[in-house]
Amino acid sequence: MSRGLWRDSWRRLRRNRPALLGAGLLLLMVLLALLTPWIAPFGYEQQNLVLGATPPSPSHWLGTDVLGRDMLTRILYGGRLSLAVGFIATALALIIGVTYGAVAGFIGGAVDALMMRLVDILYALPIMIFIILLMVLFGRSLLLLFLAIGAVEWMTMARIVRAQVQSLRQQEFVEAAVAMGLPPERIIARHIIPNTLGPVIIYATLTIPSVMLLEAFLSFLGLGVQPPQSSWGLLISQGVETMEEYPWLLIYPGIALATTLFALNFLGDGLRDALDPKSAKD
Amino acid sequence: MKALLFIAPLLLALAACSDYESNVSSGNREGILHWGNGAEPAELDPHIVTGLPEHSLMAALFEGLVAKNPHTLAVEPAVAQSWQVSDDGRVYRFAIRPSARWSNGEPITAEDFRWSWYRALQPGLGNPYAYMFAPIVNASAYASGELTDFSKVGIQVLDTLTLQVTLSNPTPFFLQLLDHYATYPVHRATIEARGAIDERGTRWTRVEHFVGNGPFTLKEWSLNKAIVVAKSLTYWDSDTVKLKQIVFHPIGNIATEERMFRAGQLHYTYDVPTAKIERYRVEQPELLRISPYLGTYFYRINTRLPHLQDIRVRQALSLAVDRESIVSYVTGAGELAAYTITPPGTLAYVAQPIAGFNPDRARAQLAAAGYPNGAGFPVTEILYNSSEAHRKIAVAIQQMWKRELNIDVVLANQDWKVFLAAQTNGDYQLSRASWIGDYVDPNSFLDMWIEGGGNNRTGWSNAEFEHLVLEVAPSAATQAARYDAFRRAETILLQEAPIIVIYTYVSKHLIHPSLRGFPANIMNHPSFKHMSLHRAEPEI
Amino acid sequence: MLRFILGRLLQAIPVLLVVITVTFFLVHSVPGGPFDADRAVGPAVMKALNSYYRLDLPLWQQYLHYLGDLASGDLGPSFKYPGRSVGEMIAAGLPATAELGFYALLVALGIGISSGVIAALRPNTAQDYIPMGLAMIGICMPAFLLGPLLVLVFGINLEWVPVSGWGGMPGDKVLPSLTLGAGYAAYVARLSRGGMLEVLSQDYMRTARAKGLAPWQIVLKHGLRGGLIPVVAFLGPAFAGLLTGSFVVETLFQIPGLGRFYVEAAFNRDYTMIMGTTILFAAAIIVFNLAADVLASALDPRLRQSRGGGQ
Amino acid sequence: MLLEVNNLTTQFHSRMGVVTAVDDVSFSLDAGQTLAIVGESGSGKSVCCYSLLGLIPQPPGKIAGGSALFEGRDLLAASERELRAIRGGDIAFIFQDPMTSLNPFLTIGEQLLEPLMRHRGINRSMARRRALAVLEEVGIEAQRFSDYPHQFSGGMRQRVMIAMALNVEPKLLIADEPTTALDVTVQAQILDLITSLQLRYGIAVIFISHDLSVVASIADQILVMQEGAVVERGTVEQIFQRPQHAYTRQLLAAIPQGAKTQHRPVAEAAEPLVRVQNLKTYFSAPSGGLLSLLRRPAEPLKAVDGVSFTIARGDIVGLVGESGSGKSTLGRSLLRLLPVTAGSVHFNGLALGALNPAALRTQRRHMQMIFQDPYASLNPRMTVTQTLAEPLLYHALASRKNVDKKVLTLMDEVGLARDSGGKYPHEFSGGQRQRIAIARAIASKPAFIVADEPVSALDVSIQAQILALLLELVAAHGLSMLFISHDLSVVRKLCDRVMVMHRGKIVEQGLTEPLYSSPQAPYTQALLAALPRAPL
Repeated sequence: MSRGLWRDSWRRLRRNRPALLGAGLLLLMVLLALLTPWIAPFGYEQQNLVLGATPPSPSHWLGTDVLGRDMLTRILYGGRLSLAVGFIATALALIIGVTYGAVAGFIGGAVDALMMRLVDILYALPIMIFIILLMVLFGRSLLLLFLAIGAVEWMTMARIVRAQVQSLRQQEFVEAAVAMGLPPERIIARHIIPNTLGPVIIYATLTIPSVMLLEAFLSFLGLGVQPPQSSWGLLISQGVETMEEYPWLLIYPGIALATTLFALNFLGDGLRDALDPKSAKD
Repeated sequence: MKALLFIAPLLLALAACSDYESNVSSGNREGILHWGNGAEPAELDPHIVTGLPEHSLMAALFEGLVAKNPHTLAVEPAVAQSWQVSDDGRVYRFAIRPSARWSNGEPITAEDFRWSWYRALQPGLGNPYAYMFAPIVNASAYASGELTDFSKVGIQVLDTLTLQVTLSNPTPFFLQLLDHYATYPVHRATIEARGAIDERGTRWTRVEHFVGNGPFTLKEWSLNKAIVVAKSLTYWDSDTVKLKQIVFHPIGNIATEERMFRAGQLHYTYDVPTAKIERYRVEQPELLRISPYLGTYFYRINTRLPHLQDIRVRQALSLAVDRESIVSYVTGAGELAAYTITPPGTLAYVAQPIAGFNPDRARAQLAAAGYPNGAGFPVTEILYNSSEAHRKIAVAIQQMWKRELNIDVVLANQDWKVFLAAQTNGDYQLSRASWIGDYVDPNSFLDMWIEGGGNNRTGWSNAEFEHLVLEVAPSAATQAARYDAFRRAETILLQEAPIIVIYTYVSKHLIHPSLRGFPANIMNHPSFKHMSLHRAEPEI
Repeated sequence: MLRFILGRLLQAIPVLLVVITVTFFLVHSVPGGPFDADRAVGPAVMKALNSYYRLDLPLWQQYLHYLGDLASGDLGPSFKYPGRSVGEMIAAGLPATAELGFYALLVALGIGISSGVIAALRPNTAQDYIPMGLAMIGICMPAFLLGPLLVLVFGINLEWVPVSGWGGMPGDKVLPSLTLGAGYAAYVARLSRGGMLEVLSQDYMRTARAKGLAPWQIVLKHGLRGGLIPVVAFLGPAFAGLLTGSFVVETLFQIPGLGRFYVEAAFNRDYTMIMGTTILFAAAIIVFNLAADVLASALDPRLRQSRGGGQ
Repeated sequence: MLLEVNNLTTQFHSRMGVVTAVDDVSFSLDAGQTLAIVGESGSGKSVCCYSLLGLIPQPPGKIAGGSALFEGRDLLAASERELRAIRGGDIAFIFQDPMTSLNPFLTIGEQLLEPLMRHRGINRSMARRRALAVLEEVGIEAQRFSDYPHQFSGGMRQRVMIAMALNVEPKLLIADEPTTALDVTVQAQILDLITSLQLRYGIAVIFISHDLSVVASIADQILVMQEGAVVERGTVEQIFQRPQHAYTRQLLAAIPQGAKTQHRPVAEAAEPLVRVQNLKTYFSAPSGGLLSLLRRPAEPLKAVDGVSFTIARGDIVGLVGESGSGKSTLGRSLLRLLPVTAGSVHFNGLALGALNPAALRTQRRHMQMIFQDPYASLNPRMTVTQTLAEPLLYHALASRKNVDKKVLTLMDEVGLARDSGGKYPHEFSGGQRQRIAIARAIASKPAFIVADEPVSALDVSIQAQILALLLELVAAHGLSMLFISHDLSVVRKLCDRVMVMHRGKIVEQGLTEPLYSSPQAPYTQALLAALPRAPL
């Protein structure tokens, strides 16, 4: 991935308005998440039992939850966690999935069949038990949660990359690289993987939301995020229970999640077009 | 334009089927009660099951020697028409009601009960409530397998309709035990046709084989969908039974159950989401029923740990808990702050409450124990099983101890089974716990704190306490003397504080006004035979 | 084609065997047994239960017993529901889950493909962003949010449809299918949009236009078959995923399905049920991936040749 | 007059500004006549025809002016609905690449029925009988009606396209380079087929091509186009004998004619650079993973079936044959890019088969390959500099410091502008991309190069430049080359010796001129006879 490619992709990306909008929004979210400890108006555990759930007010811009905690703070801290889960788990899935898929796709034959059967096996293992076991053996840590979710998502990525690599392998520039005497690992790294970026980016922008929702599902069952920490998914699932009584507990985290996912979607499309020199119309 | 092409049919389909009739309206017309039952029952065999969903089903399908009065929970004759108790209170002689019949029409005899209790005590069967028969002579020995000759157990058949039971000690609450489903009779022929006496999973409880002796009999059982029981024509008291059928809905998610209730699918809900209680209390109070329940929520303290062995530390922790603010702000369903392990209203038994919220005395005790202003007090962990309710309480207490005692507490949330295993093996510091009474008597809350007791798990024991509960109380001449022994024992327990009692449970349900004959009681015991449905009530 | 299917099924056997073995030892290594209960169970009772369910034997013996029973088609008794066998419970739950999954896929394909195709006709214009935006909602609104919302609006306020049950009352299948399907609609929409864009740029579409065919004929008759190949590849794992994914919808709408067994078994440490559902799920993945490949070769005749079909 | 086009102008509006693809073009055509439009890629010859029927994508493209009267009606003013009635009905099309112009998902029968039912309102069974008859006419057996496109060869598919076009008895047939992608023998058959059908049905034909020699045999009128404008028009005889415009002359000169000029004495070195003995490369039928071990292996495809030859140092050997003859498989097998079934290849006396992978990789430096599709053979995400620097750095022929300088010298050698180092493959024309590929091949200073159809995807004039470059490099670096091609006239111009391959075997080999003047093998004779004769 030479300097040249990034410079040109950035030049193309700058021209794609929706992608820029997406990038801007995402940057805003990430920035807010990083600055949370300094900009959060209240401590994330700070309760005010007497207050309870109150609608948005000057003192609490986004209202308070059932335990009287400030929703704006909860959403900021929740964002930190959701984005972390989203990016780290997806990055993990990306790294393992792309390498695994590229190797399986490139080598082909019996090795490929074996690697794909292994993926089938991993797909079938019950993730619930797997995650409970991890929680119990290594205790409760967020990093563990990210690893567990990442370990569940990479299989689909591997399958997509494998299909992509199998078609790339027939391309003549790969044959030319072989003819040049380059070893397989160098061919995979410099010629195969950079050309799988298109679909990988698209699928990554789909993986991040599904990872966030998987985390919400696990937290809903008590296996994911440990209160008092929270995530957007958990805030939404708790907000649903009091949807009619305290609608703001659901609406604001919902908006935060929705904007991030839309931003991701547009940015993903923009990135895919930018990284694919052929599609640039200029 | 094209999108409409696809969405339109979906909307039409939705509108087209709005002509369905809600369960409540059809139920009221046909006398069918729709009962939210919480979860799919593990089994319908009274000698195997535990848990509340199974409790309601047993109450409909079976009946013991005695029953509970729905209002006062006092003991009433049921299959036993009458009974005499010997002067020393150790020998009970029950007269079986001649009109008592099994659901297949056969008469119920004393031998049926002898055999049923013989089965209930089979070591191989693994009956979790075998200890219900503990007061009976040699019953526990037989259940644990030490004794193999059942004839030595104090259960004799005098004649076809007379059953005599001999206890090792006079046990005033023994009659209440006979209302528990572990003591219900089962139909011998049906069971032995399907397998050995102590064999599980023989499916004798399936609809096609089932024989029971309760006011209702099993009509339909589809997994995770519904269990339907119909009025039993052979039941001796079938005239008082007004309902034609009861449909038990196994709804795991209480939010789903609340929505079904609002859509008119249920007459009665198993539970109510805490978040909705305030809204019902304000807008539709007549639907909401919250009443005290024979159960206490408390924290177990692992007294084996060095920094928790000192009684003053445990008392300090207890004193620093502001129970009133917890029940008014955190639990939110109108629970009662608990200062004793036995719930108030346990049939005129009044325990000696511990001191209330007293931060100064708490700090003094902690300082006396060598941790002035919390200095040097190791970080302590509260363990609880994953649920939002437990977490809120734990967080509230964590903050109280931080504010009052300046000690650091961390929270650990574990999956249910891991939580149980941790408690049983004692690898916890503080752990959330609760106990629901099996019968309305202080003994049900006190007999577990004996050394090495299965349900103790705190590592605490006290000779004086065990002497009072195991020897003095059972042999007390009068009820008053017995209660006095329990009171002194409970005071020791609460003072030494291996546990921190927090609040007394309440049972909370949504009940449709058309359902009558189900008064609130501390055991939340449903007596279906007294219930009825009245159409006059307006739809909610 | 038959030889290809047989080949894939033969390959499935070792995969299943490994899944069973790994899951068996994984499940038994998690602390907390099936009979641990809040009410401490007496030692005598615990001993009786363990011997009844053969838990007192060494693990590898239990494993051999389990394989023996499995060979004869017996998935063993459920620990949590003594009167029931795992096979019986799965058989009771499967129809509802399968039916729910099927309707959900219909919804996903209906919404997904239509918005994908409409979006692909004019990429990067309003006609592209609006349908794709609608489909994206499926991802932002998880089932545990969309379900209650639909119930509130259509069930309780408008009373158009029942709020729960499956098959008991007319129209009670509409909301659950919508809730479960919406989640997948977004994926189908993006995949069909990508597939259609790819196909619309092919030369043979120009040939179709040169034949003077009507636009809808060009898109639907010539474009759709090629455009849906990526969607078909996605259907395999997706349909298998429905088996577990339906847990949330089944609890929200009180549907007597299989999803709840899959999740609750893990919490109850119901070993045989976990094994049973895992084997079912593994078999489902293998079958549905195979079905997706067969469907793909049905759609794309070029694939048939490499799979022994064709001439 | 069937078709009269006046001052047709078509423009493309992109972010970079307006590009005039067709600039004030006029021509006319009568029934039964054949008009050939000749020009290189980018000359607007196709766009001009597509504009007539609105087949160019409207948002970027726009018809800026002119008129096109077809039987009195102005096509440019017609509504989309009216155009649809004519497209595929009165005016039919055939496209260049048969491989991608047929819908792979539908049977050819289904695709044949469509125009009939759409334009002639015939019901399905009537249309089916009509279609079967047309298939016979173009030489395809009736029972292949429900086969799929991928089951036909390139030539057969082009016949299906022709059947599809003629099925509705159009008045005008527009053929856009119908034979460019075909072998020379198949090309001859297709041309005969078109002319015979034209005479029988009196159809007017517009034949678009970039190869003057192809249109010479069938066109009545020829139009030469360059950058969107018509530079010359006239009969075949006028264009070939008295070309007026410099560009026309340049096109004519680029047609490879006559024998190879500079003959270099071929030194019979003791040890030939490349010695091939009884080389076999079979492909077993694709099978299902592990199962293939159990069942009887299906009949293998014998791509290269026992081939022996030698290539001396400095020698350029031509390898000719039709598509499917196994020539590119042979080329790849030489370099071990494909698993070889049997036989041996000695390079510089070294048996390649015996080398372990690592040793083979170091040997690869000395033997390189140039591919047919210049675009597919370059990594789209690497700039020119990176593509050329990779071999230099990997084989330590340059250090980090002087690699840039070496890359620039390479670019000079192949005639690439020095400032284009930072560009990507898609920013170059076909010819320039091939120059990059050639530069990459010679970067590692190889002794032997396999060139697999290096120029067949290029325009005639650019073809000539690349061939000249290759000759120059062979001379400068003393390279020896195996030149694989289906174009006999190009091989004649370039190679010292020639081998003719048919169905995996070499049917004849020898010095170029003797083989061309007196071919021995019947297959070689048929090949040479099919060559279109330009009336020079």
